Amino acid sequence: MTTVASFTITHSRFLDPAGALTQALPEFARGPSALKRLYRAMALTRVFDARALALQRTGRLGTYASSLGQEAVAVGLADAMRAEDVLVPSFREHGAQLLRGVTATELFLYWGGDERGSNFASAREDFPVAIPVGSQAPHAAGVALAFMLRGDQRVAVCAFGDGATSKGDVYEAMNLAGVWRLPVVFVINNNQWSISVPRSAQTAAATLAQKAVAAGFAGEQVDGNDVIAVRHAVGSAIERARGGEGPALIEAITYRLADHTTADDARRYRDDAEVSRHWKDDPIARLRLYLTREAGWTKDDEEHLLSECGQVIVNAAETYLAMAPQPPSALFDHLHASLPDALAAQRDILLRESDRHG
Amino acid sequence: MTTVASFTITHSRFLDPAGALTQALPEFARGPSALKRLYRAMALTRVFDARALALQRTGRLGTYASSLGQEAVAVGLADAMRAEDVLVPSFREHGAQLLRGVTATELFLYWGGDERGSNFASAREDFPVAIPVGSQAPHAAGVALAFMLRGDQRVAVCAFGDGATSKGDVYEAMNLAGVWRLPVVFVINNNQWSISVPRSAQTAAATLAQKAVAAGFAGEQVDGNDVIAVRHAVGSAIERARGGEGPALIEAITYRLADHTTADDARRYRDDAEVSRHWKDDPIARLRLYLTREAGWTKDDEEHLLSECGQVIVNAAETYLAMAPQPPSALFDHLHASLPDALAAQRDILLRESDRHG
Amino acid sequence: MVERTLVEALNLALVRAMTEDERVILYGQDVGIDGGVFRVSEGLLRQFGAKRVLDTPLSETVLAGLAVGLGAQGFRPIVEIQFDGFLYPTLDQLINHAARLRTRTRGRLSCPMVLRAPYGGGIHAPEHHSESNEALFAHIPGLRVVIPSSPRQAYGLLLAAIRDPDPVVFLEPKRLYRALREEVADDGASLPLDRCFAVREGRDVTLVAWGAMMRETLEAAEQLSSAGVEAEVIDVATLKPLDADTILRSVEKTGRCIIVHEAPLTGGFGAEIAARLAEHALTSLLAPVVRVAGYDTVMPLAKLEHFYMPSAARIVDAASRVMAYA
Amino acid sequence: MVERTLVEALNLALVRAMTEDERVILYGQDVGIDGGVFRVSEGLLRQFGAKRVLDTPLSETVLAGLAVGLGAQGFRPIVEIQFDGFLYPTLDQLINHAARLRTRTRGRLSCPMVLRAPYGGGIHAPEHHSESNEALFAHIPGLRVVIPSSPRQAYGLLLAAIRDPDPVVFLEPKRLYRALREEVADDGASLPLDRCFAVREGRDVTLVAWGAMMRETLEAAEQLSSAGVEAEVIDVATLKPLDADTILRSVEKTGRCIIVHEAPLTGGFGAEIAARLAEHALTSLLAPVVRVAGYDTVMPLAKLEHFYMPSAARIVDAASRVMAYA
Ligand SMILES: Cc1ncc(C[n+]2csc(CCOP(=O)(O)OP(=O)(O)O)c2C)c(N)n1
Ligand SMILES: Cc1ncc(C[n+]2csc(CCOP(=O)(O)OP(=O)(O)O)c2C)c(N)n1
Ligand SMILES: [Mg+2]
Ligand SMILES: [Mg+2]
Repeated sequence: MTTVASFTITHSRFLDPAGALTQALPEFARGPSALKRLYRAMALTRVFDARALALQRTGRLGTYASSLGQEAVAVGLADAMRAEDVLVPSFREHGAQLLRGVTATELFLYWGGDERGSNFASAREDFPVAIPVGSQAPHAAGVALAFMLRGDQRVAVCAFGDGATSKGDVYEAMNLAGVWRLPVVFVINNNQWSISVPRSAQTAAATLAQKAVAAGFAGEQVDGNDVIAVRHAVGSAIERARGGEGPALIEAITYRLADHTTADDARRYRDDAEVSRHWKDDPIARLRLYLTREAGWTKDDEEHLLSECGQVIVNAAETYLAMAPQPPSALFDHLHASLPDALAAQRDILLRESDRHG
Repeated sequence: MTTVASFTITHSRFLDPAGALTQALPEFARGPSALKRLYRAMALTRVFDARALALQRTGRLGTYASSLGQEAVAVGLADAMRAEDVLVPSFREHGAQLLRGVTATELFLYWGGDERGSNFASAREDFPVAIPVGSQAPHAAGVALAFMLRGDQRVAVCAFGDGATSKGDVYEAMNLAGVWRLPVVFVINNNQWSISVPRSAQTAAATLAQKAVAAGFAGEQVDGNDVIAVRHAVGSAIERARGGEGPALIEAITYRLADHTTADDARRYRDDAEVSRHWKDDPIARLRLYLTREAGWTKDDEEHLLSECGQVIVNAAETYLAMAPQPPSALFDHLHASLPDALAAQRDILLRESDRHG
Repeated sequence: MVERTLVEALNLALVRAMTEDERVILYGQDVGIDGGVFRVSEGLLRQFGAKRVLDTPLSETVLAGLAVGLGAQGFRPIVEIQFDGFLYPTLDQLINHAARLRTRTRGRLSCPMVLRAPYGGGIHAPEHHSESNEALFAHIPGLRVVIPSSPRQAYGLLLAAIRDPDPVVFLEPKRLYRALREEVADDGASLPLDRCFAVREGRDVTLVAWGAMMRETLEAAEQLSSAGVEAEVIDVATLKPLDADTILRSVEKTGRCIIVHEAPLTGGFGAEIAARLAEHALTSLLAPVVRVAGYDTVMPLAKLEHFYMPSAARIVDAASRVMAYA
Repeated sequence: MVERTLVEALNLALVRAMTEDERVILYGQDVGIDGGVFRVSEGLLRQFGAKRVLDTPLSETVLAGLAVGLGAQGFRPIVEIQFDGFLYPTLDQLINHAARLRTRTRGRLSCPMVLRAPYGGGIHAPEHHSESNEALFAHIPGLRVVIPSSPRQAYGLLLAAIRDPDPVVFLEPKRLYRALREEVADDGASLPLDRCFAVREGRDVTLVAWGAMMRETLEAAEQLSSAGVEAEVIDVATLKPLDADTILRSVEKTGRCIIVHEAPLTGGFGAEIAARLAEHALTSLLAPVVRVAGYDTVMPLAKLEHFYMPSAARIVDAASRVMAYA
């Protein structure tokens, strides 16, 4: 019996839950500006989340998936990207989308049930939210293949949850990315729950990072509540991919502090005590502790930031709420590049009906 | 950075291509009777293959997938099973099916385009051939789940090719089997080609055995041209599974000496020289060398065996060729347990048409 | 008798089926402790234990394929797919295996599975949660397709689907899950799987629908009645195999037919019904058949959803046109 | 001009499209050095290189999903799925993504893919290699469905499909791959994607078909002609969006219509055509519409295949019945 292959999975973090450094900061994080940028992005995300929940509760938004407690994953991965890279998100990376330039108004539109929310004014090549779990992984491989074929020095970054790792789509996409050495970085937002199904019931794999072993490339774990660790690991993977070294998988371990969505009641299946325990891992508090101690972050700074973020989001919500809905013809407007003759009659019926009964 | 998980993949063999032992024989293989049984089963498979090709060439069989050179995988895995275990094969495990009690006549029927070939008189719970690559892996998980739920001490054994390891179905089935610790053993018949796509273009994974790492259970490689190694590894995995230790994945490395099927011309995409090189790994020659040297296997024994196998297969072919086709009503006979009223009219049309024009 | 919602009726049928037949098991995402995202399987895990009610990983393909193995082994698996828009990964296993296992083994193995999923629009759900895809399933030989429209039907048809020895796709109109209550006797009586339900008698026009569209259809029938037009209403419910006779008999009487469905028009199951009329009711038809259906568009997100959904008004209009036809 | 088979015509169109537009790439299993199992892509790897012609792993789901990413990036991917029976794993990506990417992003991103596959029965192929599943695709909003029936059509329609800015499912009747030759000019001219082809004029009865069934249909028309019945024959070819007008105009003239397809009857695309007749041609119809189609059974293996396939004789019978109708 001879050993023909061996693999190890590592875990890394820079900031512990008390906001103390566990190792020297990576290059990008030296000096306060990057960390303050990351902190602001996380804070903005949390404010956005809170507003979205409020809108939902008052009937002005549809079912909404909060990212409470997971801000470091979304923000860290997006901050590691260049503008010309392409984000292929799941439905819980609001923080990444905001950082990429998708506006809060657009996000509200989408979650409010309006297609215009996916017609981003910036980040025009980024993918919209993917609801069918894991179905976006093949798209990321396709985007990365486009980059490779054109010789672009660009990278696709694909995010999905722990549950998504059980989907064949994700596996097939990773396997293809591996064998073609595509410039794509897969990031698992492991919030330890897939609605009511815990991570332990999703797979027997000791880590989710090791899913990459099956696809023939490197996988690693990071503390997903440490935005520095996420930013660093994803950033390094992106630059390796950009340099032609192929794909990577990063498992960011975090926790879903909120219900799965506003349609869910997590108390049916998990203890409040578990949730409370995880509050101490809050990625925002952690970075604030560090900034307070090491970068002179004050209460004033905090208040100022929160009120600035609040204003951005309030304005966005107002813009959202003030927008007239699309006309009924919107059903046909973008079905094909130009409407086939055969559908004109149906469109006429719609317009007539909506005039009469709408 | 801490290491949180590590994995190794091993490769094992007992008989080298020259028929020399590389390590002590495992328990089951001590004494000549088991090895002669395996030898016979491989020889029978090869005779079956040759006859099938001959029938195909003369228009009496449909497209056929030869297992030439891969007999050790099919025979080794089937020999490791108990009668009450269930085989869930791909389309290239003729040797396994024969050993399980499926008759050569049934196999000819199936490959001749007659559904009755999948209505095995023995091995009644074994699955028929699966043509959609990898689609049988979920079935094996289902069979194993049935065993587990009932508390049966039985195991499902699922075989598929190197190409199949790229399918999401296979991954999903393995992942599920892992997390539920199902009594199922997956065997990869790695013949190094998937029609014209070589193993190296299928995945960047260094071994196919490591696909199991993603599913959280053990994977190992064996020399798939060494029937003893296959029998031993699969047998051990089956007994572990039977004992409640969950699934396993065995990658058996062999080579497709024939065209992909009778519809294929492998010279379009691979060198004859490559094929010739692999003839020296022939699993049958290898065991014959060993038996000749260590168990007094003689030319007479060989001739006797071949003529006996020839007779079995010739008889089977004759039975096959003599069988009257199914009546046209067979289209409806097993669509549902009993034909819904709504389909009676269609059946009548069929019978009328076949009377008139058939 | 207790009045129950459709969700409660389904739950009742599941309890009944699992009690009477040990081979029945239920699995899917969140069907266990969470009781399913719509609570159809509420309490089942507690009552039947983790060997009969199984929460699964997020893998629709293997969920469908698992049932083929379980079915071959004599189990009667009920598979819950969480929403209509996530049914597509099951199609390969349904078409290539579940629906033909009996055929391809000449009866040696079979797959008595029930694949359940909440289905259809109208509840302002997120993207991919409001799809009406019954026509895809109804084209698959060897598969039954059932869509109940009331608590009583849901109870009787689900029991029948579970007891049927072959695969059944059972689509649950989620808009009706809690929209109405009716008395449901837990008597274990199943309903036939190949008979349409004539739910209202009338002489003037036949309205054919199924699932949640029964509401708009019955509402339209009421409105028509006020206007002196008596509509006969047929609830197809068991789409495949199709009981065309019941529909044909009605149209022979009324001479007019409106078919209503939420799915896109082209290639929807309404086409099959209209085709049967064109084939077998030509001489009875006093007016063109009309389909009131969804448009051939992507299901819009919540804000425009109501423009997509066929309304009672559209049905009434169609019926009025058909009545005015000469 | 050179006479070419359908396979050669497809190859010609691929070469033309890849020459004229750098964004066009082709990928699938064995499309490279092997030239595709039917040799449709013979020589393309040599001519265009490994960046334009890509052999893929055995993963149909990701093949479909890849095209969504490529399409969003401005490529025009042509995806070959090796056989009809292996198309099902692409449905999720087709329905949930490819066909709605433009809609869901309000035109920001789109997916100009062509998904090609050999399709249909009649060549004694192995199990799962003889499926007629066009109806599944034709029900998907946002998707075009094209099925050529001759080398010239194959050339012009494939070019059109590749140039179309939205997703097209292009099913190739494998029974016709080498069954006939005709002159095909390599002039780069595409054919319209939303017009039926009237391939034979006649006053008595309209025969509607597509794909390989055009052979039996034209043969039936010949036989009918000998018996004095002049059939008009329409090749639908571009099933979705459906050019119903051409069919309706013909039936207005003939008053009779037979629809022929290989797919199972129930929920087949013939239902849609019959439905259009029931809706829009009632006054023209002199006889019931008849569908001559496959049975609602699993496609049998080779030995019984001929019992399943609709024959010219069945079409002639149907036409004779329809002509005799009074
Ligand atoms: C293919 C598919 N199946 C089921 C669902 C319903 N669903 C929505 S989110 C979810 C859980 C996803 O878990 P995970 O991937 O861990 O992401 P998270 O929600 O935790 O961010 C499920 C089952 C879906 N959207 N898509
Ligand atoms: C899902 C699916 N895709 C494509 C095919 C066509 N096909 C038949 S065999 C084969 C190659 C299979 O390779 P592998 O799994 O290595 O098995 P082998 O043929 O080498 O035994 C392909 C592509 C198929 N049968 N099923
Ligand atoms: Mg999760
Ligand atoms: Mg192989």
